[in-house]
Amino acid sequence: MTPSSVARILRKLSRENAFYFFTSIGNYIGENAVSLEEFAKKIGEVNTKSLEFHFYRGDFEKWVAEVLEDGELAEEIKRLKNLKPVRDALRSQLHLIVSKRFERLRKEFLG
Amino acid sequence: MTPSSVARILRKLSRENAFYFFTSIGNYIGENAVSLEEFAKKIGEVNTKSLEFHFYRGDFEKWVAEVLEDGELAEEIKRLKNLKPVRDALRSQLHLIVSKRFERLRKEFLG
Amino acid sequence: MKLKKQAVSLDSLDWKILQALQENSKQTYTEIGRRFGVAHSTVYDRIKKMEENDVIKKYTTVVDLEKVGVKNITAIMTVFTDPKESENVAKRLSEASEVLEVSTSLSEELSIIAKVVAKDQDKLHSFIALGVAPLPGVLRIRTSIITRKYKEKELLIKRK
Amino acid sequence: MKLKKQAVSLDSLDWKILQALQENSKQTYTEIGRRFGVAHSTVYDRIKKMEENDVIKKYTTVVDLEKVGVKNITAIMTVFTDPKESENVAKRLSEASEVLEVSTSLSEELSIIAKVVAKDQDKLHSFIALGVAPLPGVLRIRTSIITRKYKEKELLIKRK
Repeated sequence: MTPSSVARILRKLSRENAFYFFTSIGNYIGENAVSLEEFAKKIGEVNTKSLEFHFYRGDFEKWVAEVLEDGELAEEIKRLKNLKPVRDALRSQLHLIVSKRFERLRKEFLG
Repeated sequence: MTPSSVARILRKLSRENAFYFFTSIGNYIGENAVSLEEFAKKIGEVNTKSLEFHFYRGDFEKWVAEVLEDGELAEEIKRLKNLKPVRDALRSQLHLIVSKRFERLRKEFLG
Repeated sequence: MKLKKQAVSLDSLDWKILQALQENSKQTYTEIGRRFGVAHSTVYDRIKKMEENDVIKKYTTVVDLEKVGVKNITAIMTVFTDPKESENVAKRLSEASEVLEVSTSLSEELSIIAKVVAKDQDKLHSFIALGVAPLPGVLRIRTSIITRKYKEKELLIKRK
Repeated sequence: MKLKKQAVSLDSLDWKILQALQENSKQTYTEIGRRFGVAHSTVYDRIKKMEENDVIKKYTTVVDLEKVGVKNITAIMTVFTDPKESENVAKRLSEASEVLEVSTSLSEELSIIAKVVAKDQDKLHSFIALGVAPLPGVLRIRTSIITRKYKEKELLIKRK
């Protein structure tokens, strides 16, 4: 990956582009993520109902692909669906994937 | 007091005549009392915000006077206002007045 | 026997006429016809048909009650009920003149949402305490009093 | 300069006319006059006056959109905001065509209540996730989707 595309994935987003956590249609819990780093952190914190809602709607992979522009991470999240994880299993696996990716990119960025 | 007026105060009320506990205008907490006995019990249980709301609106004394038809207890509740009790002080004093009254009437009723 | 609801199909002229009538129900057939380049008799026929099959429910007038000194308060009441009693509670609420709108709704929980008007906060509370809380199956009630209206309109008909 | 709102005073004939127009805005001056035993010119004068001082806001038509196959979903959205941003959020919501009604309200907490329509649940969610949650000052949103309407009417004018 080029340094500039890594920097792009790690950037801080505008309010409009943040990820907003809901628990069901129209029910926003007040938590959002404005960067990949914060996204990883919030996955560890928000309730699992919210994680299940977005995961099975495909919201996470869509946001990661279209807003963060990290196609690789989007693919990994999508593949996780095959395991059909729920509740804490979903949280830990999603958290692992996203935080690992963040750490790798950060190291790459710092050189 | 005549036995029949004691019995009347101690009777079980219809749903329409029960006391419904609110915390503010239009906010019903789901607790109600269908008798003096239950009224005493619920005063010990519902949150003090609800007690303050009804106490200072005069709802308790009104219900006791008009529905239970216990003028004496209504007067006692009304007099308590002079002390301007709030929170747990309100709960304990109100609870004392109402449960004492209930015990006295019950003894009178059982003879 | 309950009649099955079947969608009435409207053509683009019908939609235009409906939109015109929603904007101003007092326009004449001639005015509407001129606007869309058709004869007033055509407009008349289309409207009659839409009245007959109840696409047009009512011609009414929107009045500014505040301007004439009617100062009601409006509140949105959410009633949580035993699911078995939900329909009965909704029906009972619908009968009350204080209640303008009643719907059942689904969020994380089932509930009934109703718009209520009253002369003042005391009247509002009395209605809810004496008329709603005692209904069989009512579990809890949450009420929000409207402090300011920013927008209030019906769904505008868009031309198809 | 903002004009001070002053209540317009209506007499009992004005109220009767308003009530008649709310029932059916297409009644003629003659029909209304006959009903209340006054000349059609009197009815005309009264109505013109109430139109001029905006007591009468609009003549409109109530349409049964379901009958014509328009199957929107309606939701009641409660938006909790930073109190300082409440007015801005209410104004921004009012600008959206998906939003029919917006009010600020007071219960145990301050909030904004809005009625929203959308083609389906996905469109509803997108509107809220992309258009409402990101507004500055929005803290939480609670949405209830209407599953069935039991009653829906405007406040009926009562004769004074």
